[in-house]
This record gives sequence, C-alpha cells and structure tokens, in this order.
Amino acid sequence: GERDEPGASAPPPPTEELSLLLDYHPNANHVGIYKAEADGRFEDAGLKVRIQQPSDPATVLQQVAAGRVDVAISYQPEIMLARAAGSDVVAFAAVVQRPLTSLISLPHAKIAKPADLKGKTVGTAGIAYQTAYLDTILEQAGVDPKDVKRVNVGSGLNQALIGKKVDATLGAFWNYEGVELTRRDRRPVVVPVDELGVPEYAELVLVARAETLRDRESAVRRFVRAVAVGYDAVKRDPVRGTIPLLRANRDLDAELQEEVVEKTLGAFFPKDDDKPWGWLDFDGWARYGQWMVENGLLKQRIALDQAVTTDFLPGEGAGEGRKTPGGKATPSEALPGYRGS
Amino acid sequence: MRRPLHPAVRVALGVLGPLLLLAAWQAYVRLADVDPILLPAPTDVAASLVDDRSLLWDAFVVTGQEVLLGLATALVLGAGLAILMHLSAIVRAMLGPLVIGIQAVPIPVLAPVLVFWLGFGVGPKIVIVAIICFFPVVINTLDALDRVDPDLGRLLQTMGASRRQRLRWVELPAALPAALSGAKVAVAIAGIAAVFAEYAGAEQGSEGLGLLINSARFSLATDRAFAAVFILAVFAVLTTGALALAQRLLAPWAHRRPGAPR
Amino acid sequence: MRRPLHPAVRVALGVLGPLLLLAAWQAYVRLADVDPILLPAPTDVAASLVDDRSLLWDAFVVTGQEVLLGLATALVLGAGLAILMHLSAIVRAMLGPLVIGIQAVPIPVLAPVLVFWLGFGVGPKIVIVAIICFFPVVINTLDALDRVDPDLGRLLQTMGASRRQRLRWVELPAALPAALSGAKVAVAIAGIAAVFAEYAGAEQGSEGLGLLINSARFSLATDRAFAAVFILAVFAVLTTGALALAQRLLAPWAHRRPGAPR
Amino acid sequence: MGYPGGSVRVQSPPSGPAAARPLTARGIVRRFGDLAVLDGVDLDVAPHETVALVGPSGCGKSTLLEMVCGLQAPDAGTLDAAPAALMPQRDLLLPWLDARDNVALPLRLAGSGRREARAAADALLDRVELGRFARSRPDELSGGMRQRVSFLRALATERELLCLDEPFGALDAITREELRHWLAERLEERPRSVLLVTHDVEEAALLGDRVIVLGPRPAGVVARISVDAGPARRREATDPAVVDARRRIHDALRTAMRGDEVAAT
Amino acid sequence: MGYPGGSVRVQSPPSGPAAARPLTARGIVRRFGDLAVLDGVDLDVAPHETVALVGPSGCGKSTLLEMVCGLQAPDAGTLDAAPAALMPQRDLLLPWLDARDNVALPLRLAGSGRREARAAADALLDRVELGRFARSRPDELSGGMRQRVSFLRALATERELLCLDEPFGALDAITREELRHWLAERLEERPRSVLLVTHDVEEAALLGDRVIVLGPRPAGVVARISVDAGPARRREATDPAVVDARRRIHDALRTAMRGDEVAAT
Ligand SMILES: Nc1ncnc2c1ncn2[C@@H]1O[C@H](COP(=O)(O)OP(=O)(O)OP(=O)(O)O)[C@@H](O)[C@H]1O
Ligand SMILES: Nc1ncnc2c1ncn2[C@@H]1O[C@H](COP(=O)(O)OP(=O)(O)OP(=O)(O)O)[C@@H](O)[C@H]1O
Ligand SMILES: [Mg+2]
Ligand SMILES: [Mg+2]
Repeated sequence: GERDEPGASAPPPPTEELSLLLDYHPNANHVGIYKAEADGRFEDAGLKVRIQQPSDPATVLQQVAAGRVDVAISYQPEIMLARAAGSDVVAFAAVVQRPLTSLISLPHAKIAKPADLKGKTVGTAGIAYQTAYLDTILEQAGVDPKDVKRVNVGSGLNQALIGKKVDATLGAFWNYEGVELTRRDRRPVVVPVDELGVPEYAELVLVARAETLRDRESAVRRFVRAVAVGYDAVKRDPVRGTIPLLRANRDLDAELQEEVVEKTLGAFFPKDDDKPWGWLDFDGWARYGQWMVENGLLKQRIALDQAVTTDFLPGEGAGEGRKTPGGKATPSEALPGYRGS
Repeated sequence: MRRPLHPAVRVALGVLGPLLLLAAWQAYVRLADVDPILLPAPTDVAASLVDDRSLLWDAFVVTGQEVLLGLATALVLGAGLAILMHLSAIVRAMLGPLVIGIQAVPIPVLAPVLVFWLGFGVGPKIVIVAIICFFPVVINTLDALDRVDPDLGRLLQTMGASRRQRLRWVELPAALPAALSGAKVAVAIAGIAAVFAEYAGAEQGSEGLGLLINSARFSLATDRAFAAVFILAVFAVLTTGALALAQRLLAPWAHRRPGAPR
Repeated sequence: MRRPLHPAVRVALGVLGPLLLLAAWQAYVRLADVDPILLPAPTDVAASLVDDRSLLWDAFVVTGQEVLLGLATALVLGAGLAILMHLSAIVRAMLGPLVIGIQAVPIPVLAPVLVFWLGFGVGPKIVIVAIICFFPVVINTLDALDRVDPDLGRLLQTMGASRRQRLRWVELPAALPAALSGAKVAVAIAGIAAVFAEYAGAEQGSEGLGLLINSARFSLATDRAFAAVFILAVFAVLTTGALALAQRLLAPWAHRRPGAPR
Repeated sequence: MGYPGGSVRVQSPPSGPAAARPLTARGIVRRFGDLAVLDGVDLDVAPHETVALVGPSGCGKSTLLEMVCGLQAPDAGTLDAAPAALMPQRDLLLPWLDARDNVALPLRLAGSGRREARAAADALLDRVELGRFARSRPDELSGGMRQRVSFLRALATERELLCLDEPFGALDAITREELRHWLAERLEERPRSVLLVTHDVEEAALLGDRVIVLGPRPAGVVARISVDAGPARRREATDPAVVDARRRIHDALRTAMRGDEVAAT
Repeated sequence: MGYPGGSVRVQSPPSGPAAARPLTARGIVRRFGDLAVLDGVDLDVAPHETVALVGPSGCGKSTLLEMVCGLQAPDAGTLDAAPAALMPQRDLLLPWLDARDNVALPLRLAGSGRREARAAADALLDRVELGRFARSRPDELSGGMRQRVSFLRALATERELLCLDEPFGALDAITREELRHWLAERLEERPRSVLLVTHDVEEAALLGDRVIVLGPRPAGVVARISVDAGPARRREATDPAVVDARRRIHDALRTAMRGDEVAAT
C-alpha cells in the first residue's frame, strides 16, 4: 500500500519493454526478480519485462553482445572473457555477490580437505576458468596437479558424482545442488571455491551492452531499482517472497526453493551493509582479473572502467563506486551512466 | 506364404516388448540398488507421470507444436530440394556438399545464431527441428528418384511428356515409397530434435519438454525427466506408426502381400 | 538424354556452393556488424583453424575414432536387426515400437546412465553414436526389404530355396540400394552424434571435437567452435561422398544411366 | 488367409521308385475377389508326360501354374503335385546376377559349388547361342534373350515336373523351332513331366502328348486332345496327326471363345 | 555421350499438308561396347504404310525402334523420323495407375482433362474385352491383359508413326486374330504409319505392306518383301499372296540364320 495514488486524470506512465535473459532455468537465485514482477514493481516503473530462459548458459552473453536481449544475467568470469574478446558488455549489478561454484564430494570419497584430492578423480564441466580453480585449489593444498585425474563431464556433474564415477565435482553450486543433495540425504561435503583459495567474485551479474546502457539508461535504472526492491522484499519475508517464483515456474519444488532462498539470502546482498543491493566490488573484480591473467585465462588485464559500473544502482550507491583498479585512474567519461563526480 | 500377424496380436506384442524392458529395468534398479537420481525405477517415473501430469501436458503441447511445424517444414522443403537437385545437375552439385555439411553442424553452435535472428519464440525451434529432420528426407527422396526405372521416364518422353509431366506421372510416384522411408526417419527423430531445439531457450511460460527435462535434471528430479522422455517416446511411436500407415495407403502398389499372386 | 556433369565440373561446383555461402556470411558479418562471440567471420574461423590446428587435430582424431566405431556398430547392428525384424513378425512387433521409442530418448538423459555402466572411455560414445545412427539404417533396410518384389522370392521358393537362401539371393541384393540410403543418412549424422556423445564426458586430455566446441563456447572462443564445426562438416561430406560411391559400386544394376538403352 | 476351401498336398521330393503321378488336380476353383477365374478344373500329368495348356488370355493359366508350384492355393478343389520348377511368364531374372549366375542359381540353391554351377550354366547358355552373353546382366539382354535365360534356369533345376509359362513366346520362328527341338531332345534323354502353357497352337501340337484347352473365364476344361503323333522329337509341323491336333485345338478354342459365331456359320 | 557418329533429326510435329516420309533411316550402325548390333540398316516407312520388321532374337529390332523414337542414338548413319509412339516390348505399364489411367496417360499428357481421357480409355478397354478390368492395377492383370493395355496406350497417342514391339506376342490365337483385325480396321479408318516388330511370320504377312527381314547380329537387312495381298483388313491367312509372303519371309529368315544348312540341302 505504499504506492502513491496520482489523480485519476493523470495518464499512466508509458510502459517500455525490456527483455531479460536469465542465466539458466529459473531457480531460487532469481527469486527477487519474480517477487518484483509479482508485486508490480516493474509496472510501477513503467516497464514490461519479458523474461526469457536459456537452457544453455553459454549462449547468454552471445545474445547480449549481439543485441538480441536488453539485459541478462551472466557470470563475472564470462563477462571479463567477453570484454577481452572485444564485446562491449558491461556489468551493472550483482545478483549474487559471491561464488556459488563449489567443490562437492560424497562421504564415500572421504574428501575432508583439498589435500585429500590426491589420487582422486574430479569431474568438471569443461569450463576453462573452473578447471583453473582446481589448479589453484590444488596448488594451495600442495597437491601435484598430476596426481588428480580430471574428467570433463559437461552438464552431467551430479550424475557422475552420484554414479560414483568421480570422487568430487567442481562446478555445481553450494546453494543449489549442495542443498538438494543434503535434502536427499546424500550428505555431500560442499566447499565454495572462494574458501579454497580462489579469489572471490560475483557469481551472477546483470549485464547489458554499453549501447543499451547509454540509449536506455532510464529504463535500465528503473529496472535495477525494481529488482532491488524485489530482493529486499524477499529478505524481509523469505517464505512469502519465494511464492512468486514458484507460481511462475510450476516445475520447481517449493521446499527446495525455499531452503535455497533461505541459504542464499546473505549472498544476494553485499557484505557491507552500507552498500546498496547489486553492489559491484571493483577491487574484487580487479583481483579476480589478476588471477585470470596469472592462470592464462586472459592475455592481459581488461580495463575495468569500461567493464563495470555501479551507476545504475539504487540509493546511495548510485554514481558512487565507479573505480578503476587501485582507485587511481579517473573514470572514463565514455562509461554509460556517467554523470561526473 | 507367411501369415501376417493379426493386428490385435501385433499391438499386444508391441506393448509387451516395452513392458518387458520396463520390468527388466525395474528389477535391475531394485536389485542393483541404483541411485534414483541417476536412474529412477519405472514405478517412480510412472508416479511422476501422474503427479506432474498438468506440467508435462503443457510442455508437451509446446513441444508437439514445434515437432509438427518443424516436421512439416522439413518434409516440404526436403522433398522440394530433392526434386530440385534431381532435376538440375548444377543445383545438385552446388548444394549437395552444403546440405551434408549443414547436417554436421551441432545444434548448440547453431542455436544461438538462430535465436539471434528469430528470437526466443517458436521460430528457431521450428528451424532446428526442420534442419535435423530435413536431411533424411532429402537423401531418401533424392536416392529414390535416382533409382527410378529410367525406361518409364523414357517411355513418357516418347509420348511427348514435358520434364514436369515425367516427374508428376513417373518419378514422383515411383520414388514415393522409398522417399517415405526418409519421412519415417524424420518423424521418429523429430521429438529429440525438438528437445535439442529448446536448448536455444524460451520465453517465460512457454517451456517445452526439452527445457523441462533439463531443469528437472538441474533439480535432480530425474524421475520427472524420464517421465518427459516417456512422453516423447510414445509420441514418436505414434507419429511414426501413423506414417507407416500413410505409406501403405499412399503407395499400395509397393506393398503387395507376399502371399498374393503375381 | 541428359548429360551428366563432368566430374571436375561437379567438384568445382561442390566447392563453389560452400564458397558462395562463406562469402555471403563474411559480407553479412561485416555489414551487419555482428558480434564475433555470436558469429565470427569466416576469416576469423580460418585463422583459428590455422592457430589451433594441433588442438583441433588431436580432438578430431578422438572424434573420428568414435564416429567410425559407432558407425560400424550401427551399420552392422542396424542391418542385422532389420533383417531379423523382416524375418520374424514376432520380433518385429515386439521390437518395432521399442526401436522407435529409444530413438526419442534425448542424449543428455541417456549419457549419464551409459557413463555409469561404461565409464568415461570411448565406450559410451560408441553406444550413443550407434544409437543415433542405427535408426535410419534399420528403417531404411526394413522398408526396403518389405518392398522387394515378392514374385522374386516366390520364384526362389519353387526352386526349393530356404528362407536364408531367399534372403541371400533375392531380398538382400534387392534391398541393398535403398538400405544404403539409410547408411548415407547415418554417415552424415554420425559427426553430430559424436559431438552429443562426448557430452557424456571424457578424461581431460582426450576430449574430442564435441567437448572442444563446448569449452570453446564457454570461453566465448566462438571462432574455435566454428573451426571445429568446419572440420566436422568436411568430414561428413567426405564420408558421405565415399558412401555414395560405394552405393554405385555395390549396386550397379540400380543405377542405370538414364541415357543408356533398355 | 490360408487355404479356405482347397487342399494342397506337395509330394515330398523323392517320390520313390514307382513315381507317383506328378500332378493330380480335381475341381480346382480360384477367385480373386468377385472375379471367378478357375471354376472346377481337373488336370492330370502322368510321369514323363508333356501336357500343353491352351486357353484365352486371362483365363487363369498362369494362376493354375502358380497353384501347381505351391505359390497360390485354390479356393476349392484338391491338388496333389510333385515339387515343380517354374518358368514364369515374365522372365523374373534377378537383375543383380549376370545371365550365367541366373542360370546357375537353382544349382547353387541345391548346394552346388559356385564354379561347378557356373560351368553347367555356361554349357547351357552355349546351347542357346548365348555363350557370349554369359557375363551380361539382364538389362543388357534383348527380350528373347532374357526369355531363353529364364528357360534355362527352369531346366537347370533337376525337378521332376517342369511348369513352363510360354517359354518361347518372345523368340523368332527359327530360334523357337530350334529350342523346341532341343527341349524335346532333352526330354528324351532325361524324361520329365512338363506342364506347358502356350499360345502357339502349333507348339502345343508339336510338344504336347496331350493338350488341355481351357475356356474363357470362369474357366473350365473345354477340350482334352491327345496328340498321337509319336515322340515329340520326331514330329514335324506337317505330320497329319500334328496338323489334325492343331485344327482341333484351334476349333476348341474358337468354339469356347465365340461359341455362337461358330454355331451361326 | 552425345551422338558420336550418327545424326538424328526428329521432325517437328505438324509435318505440313504434304506429309514428309515418317521414317527415313540410312546406314544405321549401333554398337554396345564391342558388340556390333546393327550394321548399316536402311529403312523407310512411307506415309500410312505398315512395315513389319522380322529378325532373329537379339538382332537389334528393339534397339532400332528405340532409335526411331529418339531414345537412343545411332553410332553412325542418319535417321529422320516423325514423332513416334512406342509400344515397348516389355509392357512398362505404370504400376501406380490402373488399366484405365495407363491407357489415358498419353491423352492426359497431351492436355486432355481427366474425365475426358478416362472416358476415351474406357471405350478402348471395352474394345479389347478389358472393360471390367479398367480399375485393376497392372499387378492384378494377366500377361496378355497387360500387353493389351500397353497396346491401347500406344494407340491412344495420336502420333503419326506407331512403333509396335511385338504387340500381340502374349495373346492366344483367337484374341490375337481379333486384335489384328481391329488394328487393321482402325488403320483404315484413321490411317497412320506403323513400324511393327513381330516374331510371328504370319502376322507380318497379314499386317505388313512390306516386310523387312534382318539378319543375325551384326544385323543388316537381308530381305525386303512386298506383300501384294490388298489392304490388311481384308487379308486372310489362306490368301495365296499371304501364304507366299509368309514362305518368303520364313525362307529369308532361315537362310540368314543358318545360311550354310539351306545351301547344303
Ligand atoms: N493378384 C490378382 N488380383 C486380382 N486378379 C488377379 C490377380 N492375379 C490374377 N488375376 C486375374 O486372374 C485372371 C487370370 O490371370 P492369369 O494370369 O492366370 O491369366 P492367364 O491365363 O495366364 O492369361 P495370359 O495368357 O494373358 O497370361 C485374370 O483375369 C487376372 O486379372
Ligand atoms: N544396354 C545394353 N547394353 C549392352 N547390350 C545391349 C544393351 N541393349 C541391347 N543390347 C544388346 O543388343 C542386342 C540387340 O538387342 P535388342 O533388344 O534390340 O534385340 P531384339 O532384336 O529386340 O531381340 P528380341 O527379339 O529378343 O527382343 C542384344 O544382343 C543385346 O544384348
Ligand atoms: Mg499368363
Ligand atoms: Mg526386342
């Protein structure tokens, strides 16, 4: 009941269409978006958001870069790779602030700590940067990479794990597969990669073409604020906040999603309470970029001032955090949403 | 003089075969104690079929539509292209390798480009189903046209038949039975083609069986994934059966009973 | 009396067709300014073909092996099953729906189970390639056997031929040309089948083109993915061409030149 | 399907020393839908006898032969036949075998080795002037040449009963005469029973020990004519007995086909 | 491919009021690989003339007919022919059309409507006693019935030159006689030129205005026999001129095929 009631004579705001491509099938990570939609936040903001889902996460940035969709949810590492490949895509809000990707094993494999990976078989999704996590983890644990057998199992991570074809997987999410396996009483050992020596990064990030941010600045701004309100609402009442997600996606299991939302709540918001929802930590991006360079995933560091902006975030954060690595260089004026500082 | 089976017996056996497989599967899962996330028991799948029926039905409607539209496109374009390649040695030489080459393009590479052009609606799915189903139709039709007894065509030539008339009266009817074998292959694989096609993505609320299978796997609800697969399989059996029937009705002369004289 | 094209002309046209496509594609990418992570220009793909040649070659060796083994399995089992179904109405009624139904099972659902049984080696890939390629062979062979002029078989019966002899002397040779159309379809799709098969997973270091495409896509190295696709396409064109040749050599009677008399 | 009314007995191959009658047919009836084709045909072939079967086009001669060979069943009547070799009306050569292998086929089926069967086939082909076409596929042969190959293929089976459906219809007068002689000769050397369908009345009179004339559809036997002209090998077209048989066959046929007209004249 | 040595001219359909000669062939040579088939054949058909072509099996008669119809090219020689209708030796009925539609086919190809063409076909089928088989597919017809359908199909084309390859070979004597009469009648009503291949020497004498006898392969013309027995429609097998022609054809054939033997007697 917080909406102001403008006079009956006032015309409704013109609605603008905005297409949103999720990173994967709708799931608990998207809970705030559905909440915002159900609460009419997009409508209030004069937006009609068309939600689209891929079945193939690799296609998300392709569609953004090519301009098929206005905004999308993608992964921080992939956005950096896309920039390195010359695509002018820009991250403008984080949906999940920290890594979800985890090392998961089942009790029979007896992997309590990374050092136990020695002589074991690890399944990965064949994604280069995730494979590099394993290198980093092993290095930190002092295990010779040659002593670990790696298997590229594509999208069959969980099946390979459950079929005992691998001793551990690297690539599944602690908040999803981790929860689901626990619920199903498989007693998994789940460790997020950032707890194993991989630099922290934002797992899910809102992204758009720079061109879109420039041309449709206002729409994107309104969109981000609406989504933020959605996630805030979920935080206040996670159980009721999950209902819209479940309504929109009847194939989701209610108990699982509620539990995932519960577990993930903290990761939807920056650690620092002062920062608004969606905060993008430039130092984190820089550290991660450095790690990518060190691991041969990037040939050179990318210009972060072109890749990331916090200009679209709500409240205090808006226009504030735009920084280059080390905070020294001045922000690029070409950056979308730049209003000087 | 072999007797054909009574149709009722045939249907009974057709049901018995899969039932035996299901029984063996059930026994295996129970005895070997296979994790249901990996391979659910048929009874679990059946339970999911019942529990998730409305969900599955909605997804099936989406996928069924993609299958039918894509298949229709494939049949029309496939037969058309085969005829064109049959008529023109130049078209054939130019397009032959292309048609085969395109067949070898994995869907995941193709899908994003199609989505870019056609959006997340039914468009790219129809194109993908059509591409997958198109090839057996082309090859079978073209090969069948090539094998037509040339004497028949030459006889028509003496009657002053135009190229088009020769095609209409001799080559198409002669090639029809073998061409329909290609259509049968196309029909049988159309379902799986639609599943792959849906990996291209979809608009919220219009997910087909392909997406359903995938998200079920993501949620470790393997029984639901198998329930969807079961629906796909039944659909394939029914559509292929319908085409086999059509084959007999459309080309009765090619299916003389072995017992009948002459 | 149409003149067939000179083989050199045919090859030239066969190269020209794809070249025209590549040119159009290059022009489109340049003019429409498509983002290269979606659709790289042919020149970029060519560059990747050169740069990544050793990577691509190693992957091709893996995939090529899967293709050939899977294909051989499919051809042998497919033809064998078709013959069995042709000989026994009971086998046919029982297995017919099963064979079609299995065709409709999406690989991603099947792959983990196969991996569970066969591990990450070449085993599950061969099975998957075989399953995908098997079906066109079965349908085409079976349909072709059904269409054989029954009078020929009956004549052999009067000569006291056993069922096996009738098969050997009449039905198999008569069905051969049409059955080979099925083999052609199988050969053409074997490459893509191998790509899907590799989604079953492989040990690091022995990934084929399918996994290479997959990881290239996640690394947004779309040009490398397309380079792999290009290799697959060329491989498909070559193997299918070889089979078309085999078709003419194995069944010369079915390919009388239209210009020749009688 | 099955045999709704008629009963068929195929004799087991070695019919014993005192060979049974190779063919006994009684009251054979055959219908296709509502088309009555054969309507109560009685037919016997004695051991080593040549029976010629003459009748209007479409009366059911080929159908009868197929029944004798066990390829169709009568709708009523009984049929007791020795295993028979069939030379079908359309040549039915296997397109994928050359002339030699087509002729050798029955030998191969009976278990001969390839080389042996081919040698036998080559010898036969030489006999009908097709030696140089041994390696030609059927689609490289003329109509009459294909007919000869098909004829040889039937001869090559060592069956006791030969069913020949117009064996020489596509041959020129001279070649036809030669083959007729050769057949008569072979039958003398190695006697067999023959059921011969022909449209050539003279041929029936020259080769048949007896001639059975069928009437128009629904066909029954309208005449049984014995040709008392000595062994076929020594008959001449001008022998009075042959000329007489010819006339009688022709008359029977004409009477059966346009009964009233003849009655009118 | 192409026409290495021979030259072919197909006359354009409306050959003008003073119709050109429907067929002029000079020095026709045809080889298949190293098999010399035709070796310098000269052949003319005058307007409205029936020319019978007789020769040993495999001498190249069908090949010659195909060349006349433009389906093959001679290796040497010149050939100038009006558009011709062909009744091929094997019936070549379209298996997917019933008897009626097979006969109606040339009319449909020439642009007639379906109904009209079918009516014409039905009338023709009635004429050869196949009225009740109009709706039967070729595989439900007997050999002779198929031959009649194929014959009608050739007649149904309104071509000036008819090339008939053994049109009555599979018919019984009576039906054959009837069709021969009917053909003669139709040719009188609506004159056409006919090139008729036949193995039946009597038929050649009864239908042909002239008879060309070919020798064995490599074939040339060994005799040209004029039959001076009046119009075909009124000839009888017993006419002295027919009997005489018959004898001459037979002798020519025999001489050509076993030259020495005849010389010896
Ligand atoms: N499969 C069939 N279906 C329907 N009718 C058939 C079939 N086979 C034969 N007939 C009919 O049976 C009749 C006899 O056919 P058959 O071939 O036995 O004749 P025939 O005496 O051999 O004639 P011909 O001398 O012309 O060869 C014909 O009228 C034919 O139409
Ligand atoms: N396509 C071909 N390839 C090779 N040889 C051929 C071909 N067509 C015909 N011949 C040969 O040409 C010769 C003449 O054949 P053709 O059919 O013209 O004979 P024909 O006079 O019609 O004989 P018949 O009276 O037996 O029908 C035969 O020896 C045949 O083997
Ligand atoms: Mg017959
Ligand atoms: Mg001929």
